[in-house]
This record gives sequence, structure tokens and C-alpha cells, in this order.
Amino acid sequence: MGKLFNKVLVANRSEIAVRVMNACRVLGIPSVAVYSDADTHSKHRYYADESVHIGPPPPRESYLDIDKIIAAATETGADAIHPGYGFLAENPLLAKKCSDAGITFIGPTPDAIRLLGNKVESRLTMADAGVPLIPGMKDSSGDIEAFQAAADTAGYPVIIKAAAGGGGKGMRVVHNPEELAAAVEAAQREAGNAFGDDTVYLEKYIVNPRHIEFQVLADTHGNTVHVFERECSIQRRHQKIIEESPSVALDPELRERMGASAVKVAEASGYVNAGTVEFLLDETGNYYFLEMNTRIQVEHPVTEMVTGTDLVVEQIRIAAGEKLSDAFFHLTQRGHAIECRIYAEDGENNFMPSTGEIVHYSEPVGPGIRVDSGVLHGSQVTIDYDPVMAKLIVHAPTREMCIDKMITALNNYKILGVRTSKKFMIDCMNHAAFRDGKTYTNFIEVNMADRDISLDAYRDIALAAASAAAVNRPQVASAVGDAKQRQPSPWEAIGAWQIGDVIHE
Amino acid sequence: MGKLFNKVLVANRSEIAVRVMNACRVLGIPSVAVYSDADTHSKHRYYADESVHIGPPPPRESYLDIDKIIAAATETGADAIHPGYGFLAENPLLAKKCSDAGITFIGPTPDAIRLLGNKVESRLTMADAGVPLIPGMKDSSGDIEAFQAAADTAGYPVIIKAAAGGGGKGMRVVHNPEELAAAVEAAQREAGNAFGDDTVYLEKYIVNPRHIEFQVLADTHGNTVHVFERECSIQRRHQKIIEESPSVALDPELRERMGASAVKVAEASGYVNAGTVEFLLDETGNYYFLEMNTRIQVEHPVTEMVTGTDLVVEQIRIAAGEKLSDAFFHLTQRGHAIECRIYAEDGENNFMPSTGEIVHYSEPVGPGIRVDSGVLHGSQVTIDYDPVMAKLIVHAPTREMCIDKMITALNNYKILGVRTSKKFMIDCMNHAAFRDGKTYTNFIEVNMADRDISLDAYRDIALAAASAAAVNRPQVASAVGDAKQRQPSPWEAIGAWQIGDVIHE
Amino acid sequence: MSNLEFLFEGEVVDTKVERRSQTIAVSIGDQEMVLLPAGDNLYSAQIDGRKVSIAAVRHKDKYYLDIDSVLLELTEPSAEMTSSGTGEEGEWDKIFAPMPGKVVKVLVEMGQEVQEKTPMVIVEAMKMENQVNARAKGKVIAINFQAGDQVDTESPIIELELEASE
Amino acid sequence: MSNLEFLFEGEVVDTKVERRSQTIAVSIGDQEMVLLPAGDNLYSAQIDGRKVSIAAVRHKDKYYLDIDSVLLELTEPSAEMTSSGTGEEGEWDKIFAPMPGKVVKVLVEMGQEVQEKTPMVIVEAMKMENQVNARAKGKVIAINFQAGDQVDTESPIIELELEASE
Repeated sequence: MGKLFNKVLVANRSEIAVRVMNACRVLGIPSVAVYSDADTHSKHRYYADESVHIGPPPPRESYLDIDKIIAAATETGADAIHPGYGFLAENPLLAKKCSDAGITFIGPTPDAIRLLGNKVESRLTMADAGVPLIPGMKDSSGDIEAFQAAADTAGYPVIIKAAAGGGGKGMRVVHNPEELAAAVEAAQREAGNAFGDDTVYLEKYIVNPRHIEFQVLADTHGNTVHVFERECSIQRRHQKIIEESPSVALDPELRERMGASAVKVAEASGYVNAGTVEFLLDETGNYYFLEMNTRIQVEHPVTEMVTGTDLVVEQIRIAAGEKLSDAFFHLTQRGHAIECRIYAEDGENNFMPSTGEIVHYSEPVGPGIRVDSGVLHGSQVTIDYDPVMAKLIVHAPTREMCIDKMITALNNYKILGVRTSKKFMIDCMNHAAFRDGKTYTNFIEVNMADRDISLDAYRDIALAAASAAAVNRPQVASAVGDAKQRQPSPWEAIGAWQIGDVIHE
Repeated sequence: MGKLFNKVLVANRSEIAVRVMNACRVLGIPSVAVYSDADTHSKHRYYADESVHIGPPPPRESYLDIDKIIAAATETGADAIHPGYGFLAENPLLAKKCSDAGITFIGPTPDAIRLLGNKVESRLTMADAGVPLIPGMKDSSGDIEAFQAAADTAGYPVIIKAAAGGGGKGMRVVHNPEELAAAVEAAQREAGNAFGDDTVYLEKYIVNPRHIEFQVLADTHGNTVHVFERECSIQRRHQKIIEESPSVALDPELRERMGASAVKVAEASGYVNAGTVEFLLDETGNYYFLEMNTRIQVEHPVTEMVTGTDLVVEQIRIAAGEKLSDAFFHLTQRGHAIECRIYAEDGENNFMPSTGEIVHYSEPVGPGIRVDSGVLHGSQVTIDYDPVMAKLIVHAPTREMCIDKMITALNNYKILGVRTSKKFMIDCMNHAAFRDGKTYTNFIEVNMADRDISLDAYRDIALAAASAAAVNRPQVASAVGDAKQRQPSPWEAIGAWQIGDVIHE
Repeated sequence: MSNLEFLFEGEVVDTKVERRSQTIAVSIGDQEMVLLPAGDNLYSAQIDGRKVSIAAVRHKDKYYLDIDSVLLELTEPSAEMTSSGTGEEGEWDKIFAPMPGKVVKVLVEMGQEVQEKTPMVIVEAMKMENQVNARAKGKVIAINFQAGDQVDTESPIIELELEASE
Repeated sequence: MSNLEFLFEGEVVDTKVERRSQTIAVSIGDQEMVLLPAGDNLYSAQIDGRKVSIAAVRHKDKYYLDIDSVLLELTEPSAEMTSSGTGEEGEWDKIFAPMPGKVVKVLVEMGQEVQEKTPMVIVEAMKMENQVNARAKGKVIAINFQAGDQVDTESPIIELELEASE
């Protein structure tokens, strides 16, 4: 296999930059890191073959500055740019400027990014292509007959929502036609009182929705495939924290139908490279297109572990004009995979972001355990960027074993210095509703709200642990010439080093 | 799933003990380590839920002492013992004494271990069962017609060997019947001159043999399956160092036939639990039974990565009387996996064992990379035990990508303080014969003999690296109160600690 | 045998540490806990027959602990409390930003009586909005920043007069 | 700028080390090598446009290096040579066991002339037999152990009189 690109610049940071560089290594392609002042000593910079400084910490002046990214690629001779996720990944302008500069953008075309980034336009396209959308009224109306017609089309239950809405005011769920008129009137009154605007509209009420997404891949030779589903229903603040594959809610028939819809979405938008089609799935097996994400997703590893593929390698191959690898035409799902996102945020305090230095770092190991990490011992977690530090992904033959393995692995993942949601995720995993596969998008509100960790139970063992740590402080006397002391990182040690200092003892 | 056992004692050390404990963790079963004086601070002891000291470093007085192992299990309430590989794994007496003590031995029955440990008896059993053995003369004879008959039965080419043989003397390969008589006479003369005994015998000559083995699993409910093959042809001193799955030499038809033979071997010996059937495969697709190993093998992870299974978990399930998991009735091979054994031995100096302290240890990470390790930073590698420190296993969609990924991963696996064969294995992996799949058992003799690493090419970069390490020595002055200095391991620090010392500054 | 002192949830606790041949024994009052070192900064202990997995490290006068994934931070009582702006260990009469950021909304008014956990202010940092709650019952006596202001972690955004019971 | 001295394959080499803003620059004669720190004990360098991955650590007066998986050990010339029993850095007139073990077979006789790489003795350790070869041309003048003897790494098994050219 000839080299697909001479050099790939990774226009991102942290774990996803490292992940992309790993794919480059496998393909024998040198990688270029870009870094801001905040990332001078970061893992993604260490991981690359070379690195280019692109400015101060604020993203707008570094990771979001398209011209600096293009300049860094030109300067280092990189002939392709991988955007990772976040930052510029879904900015059609980067894709466009790459093309202008003769650099391959590893992702979809600017047109596809633009179309799918426009929610209204993309929904119209998908409706035309026959992909199901959440049915409801296109515009609000005071006419009760319009509501009745819309409800009949959507099918009960339906929900009445205030156009000016928020906070549940002016909202009514209606389970049968007899209740509809009264509910609309009540909602109008409530909305009028709450917002001074009594406009309400109707759409289908999704009972116990799940967030189900399908990975798709399309090459430049007209092949589009889906790589099965991921279920990402466990969310806090509308951000996914636990993802899994396969979904317990899909049987082979539904999987095939949803997969076919996902492929249709990609084809209708002229999609090339890796993307994700997001659906809402209700309890009765109806599903509705939400949007298509035009990038590699944070949760892509669960798909990789279940299908034995490397999606980022495939992204690079596709961008180089290769045909989809054979493996993608004979895909099977095997076993079960779960991902937990390890954010620097306090699971015991409303997911408050946490900053600081990582003063201890040790990863779990073992068969079927994968850690995609962007941090090291000594890393500084600052307020400048997204708080994702790492992802822990676990694979096992069955979902039950996978849950048990994930709990063990979370317990063995020790990060000290910043707070994380490890314990929160263990408690999710141990919850009967999670074990039963009752993973609806309201899982955390419903099941984790009254969670309360009493630290008192940990008092004695905490004091004992701190006491042990106290006697294990580095002994200055024994540090002289004792190479058993871990070497400080080069930067730390050099910091104390003086010009003219003679090193020999 | 109820707990399969209350507690499992692992009668082994290093990486395989850690591997078995990982399986226990997944199953929610507490594990017990045993350790000799040499392993007081070893990783496998840290990894267990509890540990029992079983004597001084010599294996005979610790890891091979069956009574101490049984006593440790009784004392801790362990109701099952996993023997790992090596040590007592294939000793029928441990299996027997377990049964006497009411402890479950996680492995086959004493009778199966005994039968398969007897090479002569087991070959007779397999011949009766119709499993192919290397054809040849059962006893030596001076009669040329007996040689002709044996050669006709075995099929050409055949090899004449001296009964007193060694060193190639009295050995003749014969490719067709016309050459046979002259070759036998020449071999007899040569043998007579060399050993004072002119007895020679004949067996089929295996052209470019490969070592192919099949993983089998059998439960107590009468189910026996094979879990496909591993190719382990790359050996030094008759010890495997690189293993892979699948083998490039097998097509689906041959795989099915060999797999069926492997199942037949297991069934003919009344086998239960995990075992491995070893075959020699010649260039024309003929295969011959060598022996069956009645334990989990060092190289089991390549099978796990290609089939998405957990063989050690399955061993424990089978021992608890469970039926084989569903997954084993729908097995498929996916992608390619390679394992490199990381021994403490010098790949540049005839694989001379190397001892010492591990003064730097960092593992490669990334998708499809698995490290099964028995060592930590600060571990002492002593002469007491087998020099295997760790195994690096890599999985990728294709063999070519797997080789590239393995080279990258070996380069990123940094162990300092003892010498390893990393560079040797990279050179194997980069050799055209390896890439072409020409992996015969003589691979190392044929391809790696004239390998010569000139250190001169590394002179400048080595001096630069040492210089950098010199300026990065811990600075005593900055160590005071600088917690960025890694904490020394508890034992190191406590060593310098004195009774009556006041810790507060 | 070493004598140590820690602050745990506002309480000062003495411990005694002793090195045994394979373990570290810690006495807290009548209670003795035995820890088995398990690698760099790692320990295990048996509690009620169950293995507890521990990571513990001291860094700049603070002890960071992970006990079966429950994260705790302890200090020595001698450590300067007031230097810690975010009021983690006291100063419940002041509401600080959890990290430098921008005030999105102040949720209380001057003179308002608040309870423990009453939402006080929303601060945006790391691309996310964070709600800061009161840590004790009291009355708002100062609001030092308004929506749109940049704040650090050293200057209180809101100050309370705590109830006498606190 | 620091001046250092190393022993590389018997040659004493001076180096100068200088800290740059992001790198460590090392001068060896006219040659300058630039290393980029890449984590604890890890570095990378560009050589002929290719990235070289390096681990390097100093431990007890020895430098352990991994340069693209080639393992090297350097010492400082000031380090005591004779304390290293296995004769790694000199003492080519003595044949030591590579590690404590049992002598299986002595392969040479008193007075025998040997070449570099002549097999001298087989020692069993770690369950394996290891053949120890001569490191220089010379004549056997002492055989201190016989088959069956336990040996350590400090006492020479065989001694040679080296040829003058060595």
C-alpha cells in the first residue's frame, strides 16, 4: 500500500488529536500537531511527528483560526488536514479553504457540511427523501380543527407546546381525541398568562424516547454503508456521557430499517466520508430523523469495538480517494461495547467543571479495555477548552458482562487532582433501570436525581489513605542519587536548571 | 448471573496471574494471589483481592509446592484454583489434590491431563481416532523393502534419520523412489561412522513446516468447539516469540478440516475446559497432530482479539458447570491479530537472559492494542523465573495493517533497565518473508541469522539522549515540597522512614 | 509510629501511622485500618470482607484521594485556609466563582434570605453555564458583580450574613 | 550550557547540552542534535526528516536508552569500571557468568588459543542454557569453575591472557 498522504495535520487537541495520530501511525503517515500556548506540554503535541504553535489559549485565536491552520499545513508540507470533532470540524469554510490551498480536507464536502448544518433545509431534504421526521404542525394556528387534523396525522399521544415556551408552561400531553380541544384551550390560557402570547402548536409526543444514531461511511466511488447503531440516551445537560452499542431497543428488522434510512440520509445529501445520522426512537419502534453530524463522533470507539473496524483509518483512506475497505461490506456486530466519557467535572456537584493539575494518573488495563486519553501525569486542566480528558471504552461478549467490566475499569481508572464523574457513572451502571436497558433520554433526571453520597461512610478509610500518602512523601535525603525517584518531566527539571551549572557531581 | 465461585486462587505469577484476575474481576469473583519472597512487591500480588505468602523464591518451594497451594486456598476460603500456564498447569496431581480437597480445578480432568501428557499413548489414541500423525516407520529396520514400503505409504519426499542421530549426520532427504536405496545405504554408512551405530529409520519429510494450533473449548454438557487457529511458526530455541491469527496458510476448507480434527482430539481424550491442539502443516496442506496442551496458552489473546471472546472467563464458567456461552456457537474470525512476547532477554546477543530493575516503563496505547503485563516501573526481573515480562497484542482489519501497527506499538513500548528482543521482533516484522507470509518454523535461522545491528549509526543520537537524561536528573533543591516529583513507590519511601520520625515539616 | 492531623469535613482528626512488614497500619481513635501498598500511590484495604481500591497522593499541602471512585480532598489543619479563594474549606458566607469566567446572571437580590442550596449565581466557564448554590442559610448583604462581569476565584461575587445557628 | 562526558563503545566523548525554549540541544563536536521532550523520560528527534522515538533514563551512574527500539547503555567515564562484575565495559580478559547460575559445561582447555566469539562456557540460569563467548583474542590461563559449580557474576569463570594487539 503506497502512502495515502505525505503528512496529515491534525487541527485539534487532546484525546481526539491523539486518536487521529494513532490512525496516521498505523498508515505510516507522519502527523503534525498544532498547539496553543496552553498546550505547549500537552499529550497531543508529544504524540505528533512535528508540531506548530498557532497562538494564545483562546480558541478563536488558535484552534478556530482557519488561516493559521492552513498556514501551519503549508509550512510543514502537510497535504491533508483532519479536523477531529468540535472546533472547525463542521465549519464548511475550513473544508473550502483547504480545497483552495490544494490540501485535502479529511471529511465531507463543504456543500454537504453546509446543507446538513442547516436544520430547516436538511429536514426538508430528508422529508423529500422519505426519511421520517417528527410529525406535527408546520405553523401554529388558533383553529381547533387544524389541531385535530394535525393530531390525527401524527397519531396520539400528541403534545401541545407554547410557541414562546419554556419551563413546561403551556405544555399539555393529550392521549386521545376527546381530550384535545380542552387541552389546547388550557395550554393557550397558560401560555398567555406565562408569556403574554397564547400561540401554541402541536407535535407527536415521543414516549420514553431514546437517542439512537447510525454511523455511516461513504466513499468517492458511490459506496455508502452504515456501521450499525450507537445508543446515546444517557445525557446530562443535553451532553452524552455514556454510549453503547448495540442498542437493546433494536431488533434486526428495526436495525435494518433504521440503517437503510441512515444510508438514505447520507445519499440524499451527497455525503462522502464518515458521518452520523441521529434519530429519536419511541417505545413502539417509531423513529424520527433529528440531524446528521458531519464529523467523527466522540463515541465512535464503541462502533469500532463491536465491528472490529478503524473508522479514522477509513476516513483517511476515503479522503485519499480509496474505495471502502472490504471489511465494510461484510460487517457484523459482535459482543457489546460501552463508553464512559471522563470529563473534568464534579459528578457530586451538578457536573461543575473542575480545573487543576493531574497529580496522579493510572489507567485500567486488560482484555477488551481501551482508553483514549488526552492527558498525562502532570497535565494542567485549564478553563480554556472542553473538559473532556479521556474516554474509557470496554468490550465484552454480553451487555451484562460489559457493564460489570466497565464498573471494574472505572474503579481502576485513577485520576487525582481534578474531580470527575466516575462515581456517578458507576452508580448509573449499577442502577436497575440501566441494567434492564431502560435507557431513555430522561434517565438521569428520573433515576439519579436523589443520589446522595455521604462522605461520612468514607471518613476512616479516607483518613487512613491520607495518612499513608503522608508517610510516602518524597524523602529529600534519600532523593540524592536515588534514581528510583521518578524523573520529573523534562520541562519541570529544566525549569530549575541554570546556565553555567555544572551537572557532574 | 449468580457468582460462579466464591473466590478463585490463582496458582501462578506475572502476566498470566494478572490476566486470570482480570477475568475474575469481570465475573465479580474475588481473587487470591500466591507469592514467593521474590514476588513480595510484584504486580500480580497488587492485583489480587488478597494474597498468601507461599515460600522462598525457588519454584519447588513455592509455586510448584502443591500442598502449599492447596493450603492457601483452604485458608482463604477459595473454592476454585486457576493454574495459569507453566508451573502446575499440566500437573495431574494438582487437579487430583484439588478434587480431594473439594476445590474446583479450573482445567481438564486429571485423567485427560495424564493421557495427553503421555506422548506415546496420546498418539496411539489419536491414530485410532483417525487424526493424522506424521507417517513413517514404527521401528527401524535394515531391510530396504521395509523402507520402500514405508516411503510409499508416507509419500515422497521422505527423510532418513539415524536412530542414534543428531547434528544432521546420517540424515538424507529423498524426493523419489529411484533415489531411496542409495540414500538409505549412504545414511547407514554415515551413521555408522559418526555414531558407531548404523541403524536408520524413515519418516515423511515435512517441507517448510508451519506450527499451526487450534484452540478448543469443551463444557461438561458434551459441547466441544474449536475457536480457530493460531500460527506460531516464529520460534527461537523452540520457544514461540511471535504468534498470529488467522494463519495465511489456511483456506476455509483446510481450516474446517483441521478444526474438525482438533475437536476430534479433544473428544477422543474426554477433554473438558480450554486446550490447544498442535499440528505441523506442510506446504501442500497436509497436517499432522503433534500434541495437545491442556492449559490456557501464552498466545491465547490473538484468538480473543480475532473472535471477540474471553477464553479465561469461559474457562471459569465451564469449571463452574455452565454451558458454553452462546458466542462460541456462532464464532467468526474478524481481522488479524499478532502477539509479540516481551521477554527479558537480549535480542542482539543470542537471547541471553537479562536481569535487573525496570527503571522506565511505558506501554503503547491506542485502538486495537492490548498489553498483558506482569511488571511495573520499579519491578525487579530476577533469575528465579521465566523471563516473560509482558505480551503485546495488536489487532487490525488486515494482516498488513496489523504488522505496521505492531511495529509502531513495539517502538512505543519503552522498557529500560533490562534488555528485550523488541528490535529483533521489529526486524522480523519488517522482513519481506514475514510480510509475504513465508512464516515457516525455520524462519529465524533462515532470515535473521546474519542480522547485525551496528551501534555506530546510533552514536550521536545516543549521546544526545544520554545528555538530555543527565540534565533531567531529579534536582534535590527543587524536590523539597515539589509534589510534581513522582511519589516513590510506598515500599521505597517507607524504607527510608524511621521509627519516631516526625513527618510534619 | 508517626502522629498526623487532618481536617475532615470541618473536624480535626488525629491519626497514628505505623509501618508493618507488608502493610501500613493507621489508627484513628480506637479504630485500626490496615492498608496494603499496591503500586505507585495505590493501596488496597479490606473493609467488611470487601476489597477497597485506593489512590492517594499529597500535592501542595492537599491530599487527593480516590476510594472506590469516591473522590475526596483532605488538608492538614495547619494549611492556610484563607488563601483558598473558592472557599472550599470554610468561608461559607462568601459565594465565589468555581473558576475564572463570566457572570451570566445573579439569581438573588440584596437582603434576600437564602437557604442552603439556594441558587445564587450562574457563571459561564469552559463553554458551560454553572450554577453556584449557597452553602449555608443566611441573608444577602453584598452583590459585588453583575451579569457580564468577568470574575476570578479570589473575589466573592456575593456575600451573606450567616444565621447564628451556623 | 553544561559539559558532559560519556563512554561510548570504549571511546570518551564530550557533549554540550543547552536548553532552548522548547527543546534540548546537544552538541557533539561540530554536530548538533535537537531533542523535543515528549513526556516522562521520553524524547523525539528528527533525523534525516524521520521522527526518532527515544526513551532515556539515568539510573545508578548508568544511562539506559531506547532509540527506535535499539537498546543502548552508556556510562560516565568517571564511573568505577571494576565494580561491574560482568565486565560489560572492559575486563575482556575475564569471562563472567551473565547472571548467577550453574556451570553446565566448560568448552575450552587450559592453554587453548581462542578468538573473539569462541564459545567458552555454558551457564544455566532462568531455566535456559546460555553460551558465553570470548570478547577478544587470547590464551586461556585460568579455569576457576567446573561443570556443576554455582557461579555468581563477580568471580571470573575463565581468565585469558589477551594478545598484545588488544
